[in-house]
Amino acid sequence: MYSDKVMDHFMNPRNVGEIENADGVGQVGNAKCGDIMKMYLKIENDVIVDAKFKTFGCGAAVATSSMATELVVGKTVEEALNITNKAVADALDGLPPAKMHCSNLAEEAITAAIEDYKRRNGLLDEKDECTACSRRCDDVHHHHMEEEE
Amino acid sequence: MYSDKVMDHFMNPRNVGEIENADGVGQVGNAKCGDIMKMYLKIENDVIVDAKFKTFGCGAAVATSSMATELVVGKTVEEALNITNKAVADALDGLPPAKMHCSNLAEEAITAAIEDYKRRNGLLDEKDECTACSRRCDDVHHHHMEEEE
Amino acid sequence: MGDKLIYLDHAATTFVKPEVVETMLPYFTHKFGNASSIYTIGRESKKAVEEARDKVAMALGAQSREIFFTGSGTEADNWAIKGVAYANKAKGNHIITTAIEHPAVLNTCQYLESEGFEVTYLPVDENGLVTPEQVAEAIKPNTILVTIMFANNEIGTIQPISEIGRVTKEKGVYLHVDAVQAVGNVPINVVDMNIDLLSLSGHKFYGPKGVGALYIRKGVKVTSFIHGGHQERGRRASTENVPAIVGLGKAIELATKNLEEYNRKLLTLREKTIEEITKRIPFVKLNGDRHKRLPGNINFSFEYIEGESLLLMLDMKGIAASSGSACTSGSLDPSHVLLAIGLPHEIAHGSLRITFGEENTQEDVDYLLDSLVTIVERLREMSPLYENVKRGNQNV
Amino acid sequence: MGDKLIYLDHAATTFVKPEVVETMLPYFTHKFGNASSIYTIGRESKKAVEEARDKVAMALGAQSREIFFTGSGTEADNWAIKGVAYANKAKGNHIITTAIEHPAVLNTCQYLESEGFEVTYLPVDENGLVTPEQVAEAIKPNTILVTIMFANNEIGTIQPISEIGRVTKEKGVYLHVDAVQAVGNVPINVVDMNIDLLSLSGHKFYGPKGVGALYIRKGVKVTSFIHGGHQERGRRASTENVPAIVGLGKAIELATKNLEEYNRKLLTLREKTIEEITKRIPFVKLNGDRHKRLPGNINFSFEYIEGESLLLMLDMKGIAASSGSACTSGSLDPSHVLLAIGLPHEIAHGSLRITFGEENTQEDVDYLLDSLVTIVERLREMSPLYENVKRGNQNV
Ligand SMILES: Cc1ncc(COP(=O)(O)O)c(C=O)c1O
Ligand SMILES: Cc1ncc(COP(=O)(O)O)c(C=O)c1O
Repeated sequence: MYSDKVMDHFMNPRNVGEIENADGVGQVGNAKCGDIMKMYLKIENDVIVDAKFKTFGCGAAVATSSMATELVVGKTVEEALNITNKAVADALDGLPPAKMHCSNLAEEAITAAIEDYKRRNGLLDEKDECTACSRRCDDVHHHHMEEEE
Repeated sequence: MYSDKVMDHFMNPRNVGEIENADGVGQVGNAKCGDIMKMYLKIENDVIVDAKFKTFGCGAAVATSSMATELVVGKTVEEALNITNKAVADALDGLPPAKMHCSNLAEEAITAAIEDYKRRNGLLDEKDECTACSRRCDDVHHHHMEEEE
Repeated sequence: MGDKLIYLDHAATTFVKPEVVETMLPYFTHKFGNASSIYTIGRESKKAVEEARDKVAMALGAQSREIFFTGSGTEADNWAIKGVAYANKAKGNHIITTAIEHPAVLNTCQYLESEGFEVTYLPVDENGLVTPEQVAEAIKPNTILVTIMFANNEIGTIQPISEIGRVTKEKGVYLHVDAVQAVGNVPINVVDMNIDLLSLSGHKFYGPKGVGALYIRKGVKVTSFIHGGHQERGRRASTENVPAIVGLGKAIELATKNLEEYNRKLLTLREKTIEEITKRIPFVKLNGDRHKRLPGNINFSFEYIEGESLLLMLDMKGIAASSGSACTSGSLDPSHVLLAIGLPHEIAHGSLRITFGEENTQEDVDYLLDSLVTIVERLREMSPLYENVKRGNQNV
Repeated sequence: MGDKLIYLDHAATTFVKPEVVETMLPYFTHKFGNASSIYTIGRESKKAVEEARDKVAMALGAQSREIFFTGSGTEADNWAIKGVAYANKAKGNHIITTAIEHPAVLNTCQYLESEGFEVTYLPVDENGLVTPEQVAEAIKPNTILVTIMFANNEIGTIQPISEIGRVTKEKGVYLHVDAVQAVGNVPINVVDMNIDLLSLSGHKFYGPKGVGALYIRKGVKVTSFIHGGHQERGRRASTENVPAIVGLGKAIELATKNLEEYNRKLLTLREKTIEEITKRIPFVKLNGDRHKRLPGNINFSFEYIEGESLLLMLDMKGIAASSGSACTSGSLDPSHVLLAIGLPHEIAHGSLRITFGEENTQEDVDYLLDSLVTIVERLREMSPLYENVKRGNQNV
């Protein structure tokens, strides 16, 4: 089911926790759907210097959260915004098809945290306001895709 | 499936053959249905002194023919007419339900041979004329009885 | 992880007992004859099949000719429900079931709805119980079938089948019981309980997978489901699966013989585990009836964590268990059973089912409990939902 | 009789090869996990199932995701035919098949007739063949399915499936092929042959009973037949029968690998037997096409005798074979196949089917021939129909 890399990031997740005075905090997902990711970023001079997360969710959700925090650290805010869900999944040696939505969640968590950072710093256009957080379960879940052919 | 007695009468049938100058010969069944019994009787002073048969048919048909010839010898004509299909089957330690029709055939073969004897000797009422020989296959076959409950 | 395996998912499937495998083996190799063939090795197969049928009948208090072998519990459910529906559609088109049936029943009912049948899904109480009164009230002049499971596969709740059987008998409506989880765990007598049709599956009581049986009380009108040759007295076609049928027969015989002792053993493990989890882990809830439940079944919700993560961590410790989380249910939603007993989605996602069996010991329970305490704590530490709890605010 | 067994009924069923049993065994005992469970032993089962699926796909030239495991060849036939019928009834309600299909197909078609579908049963010629032209002519605007067997189970006749596939493809009608007798005996490629659905069954090629598979070409519209859980990608519910599926995979792999050699071996036995029977026994007739037939299949009618008697006498000599006699067909009439190729009832009753396999030898053939000569003579001596023949009058 899961690659060794996913299992490693699930069993030994990097950067679990909170950042006390985070510069941006984003939470996506929803408990009803069974996954919530909360991402904390420390940003200095437009560069992400630390990232931590808390996740309620399945193995893939935890592993993508862990991987996402590893990927963003050291990147500029704009670089971080360009991290795609595919990049997160690839870095984990792939995810099972039914679990790809978890990598969406990671991408969205990064976006949400950065938006929070921008909002706090008055860098946000109205129209960029976070759209990721309000999705319904069936937007992100695609377990049955395969079966409905 | 078959009792040991049936198998014995099938593998070592008694009285197979023809009687040259038989006093009564009866043939019942029909090749289309897969079984024909031909019974030869030698009758002296109203007593059956010899019986032989030829049968085209399944194991039960052969065994019931064999048993029927054993049962009739030594009996009077009237006694022989009273031999029921159940008696033939019982003498063989029973028959599988799907094969009970074969014991009907044996009873009918006895009846037909005796009718022939009576006819030759002017002992037959018109109304007694053999009815056994003209049955259709599904009158005598009941393979599916069980299954159609 | 290593090779340690503490298997606590006997409701999902069981290993096949060595003595059952033993009885099956010759039928793969030298006793391989087709049970419908008339020569010696065919007749030997037939005899073995009929002996197995006798054993199943014996275990249920049925007659042998009322037992029909199938390829699975699911097939038995499909056959019973579709078979009664199509055979009795002149009489009516209404079927009654419950909201917490196995998908084998629920999806079959939904299929029949798409074919023009009307289905009532009875709600259950917070413990997963339906009442005979609910059934009686739901029966209408056009009702042809009530189909209710004996025991639930997730929360273990045992329904009042005898009482429901009295209702259906009185009202002249057929009663089908999915007893896949019950057979081998609870005493069943189809006559005393007025059951008209009953499904079972071999792999839930140490028999092989891929074989089940349907009990059809003599006289019940059911159309065939799998059409073809004249096997199973013309009612279920397919070359008889002799080894599996023989294995099913042996397994049900063993299960019936050992039932009391087995029950006692499982009950001890169950009670200890429920007690300890409740004592050692906060924010938990036992799902299913506290007492009217399968002797080996435990189902807990652990708030603030998600079931798949829990299972994976248990797996890394060599413990195999199951969950009603959406991630493991194969659907968008968490278990329909947990939702039907009133759990909110987020709590349903955090459920854990433990089902004990034959080989489990007190040590397994101790190991499970220690592992569970650590893992639940660890996952909660990782959970954004738990932050607020720790801050004394439980309204997340 | 004793313990001698010369098994000449491989079309009825085969023994399971030792190496196949070997691969199955662990999945009964320590690798017993439910393939839908997410923990380690569940994932191992899943992996085993997927490897078996790959092997079946490979053997047919299909993709793995086009293979669905079932509980038998009969279930695969039922699913294919009912599934296409119900899924496509908006398009039409006409199905084409042949008069000599297996009951798994024929009775399913008859059931569909009772449900309002229209079925054309194509007649066959005296060798049991249908032509692509017959199929083309029978196709109407409301035709949704053509279902034709690859090779006949009684007379071994092999149909021109490739040519029929060209017709159905051109006309845009689905083609289902019951290949239960063909798989493991004849090379098959579903893509080259334009087959849309194909049924197979494990126990015809030294795999286990109670497991089959349905190939469904990607894009073909088929409803589910067994409803329930989400196994087989949501299309065929029931806990995966892991040991049997693994055994099927191994068996099809072995069969495909050894196909040429196996064919050559069977052909030699077949040709020798046909030649000798024709030479040594009068009043016989070979049923089925002389050349377009399964390499291991022989079907003779022996005039003036009845098949069950013949089988029983062979059985007493330790020889297992089969017949189309009513007494062994389980119905009122002799084999529908023999009637369809034009045999009168009385000749059909006297048929004998011999199907060679893996373990048969030249000595088996010699023993069979000697036994057959004696037995046929003996039964004829006992037959009232033969009297006339001996008297020189063959018009009985
Ligand atoms: C209550 C219940 N019904 C039906 C089934 C289906 O049985 P099977 O998987 O053998 O088809 C199961 C188990 O899977 C079950 O627990
Ligand atoms: C041509 C054909 N189709 C279908 C079947 C049914 O297969 P099974 O008995 O495995 O269900 C058989 C054999 O019995 C067969 O020979």
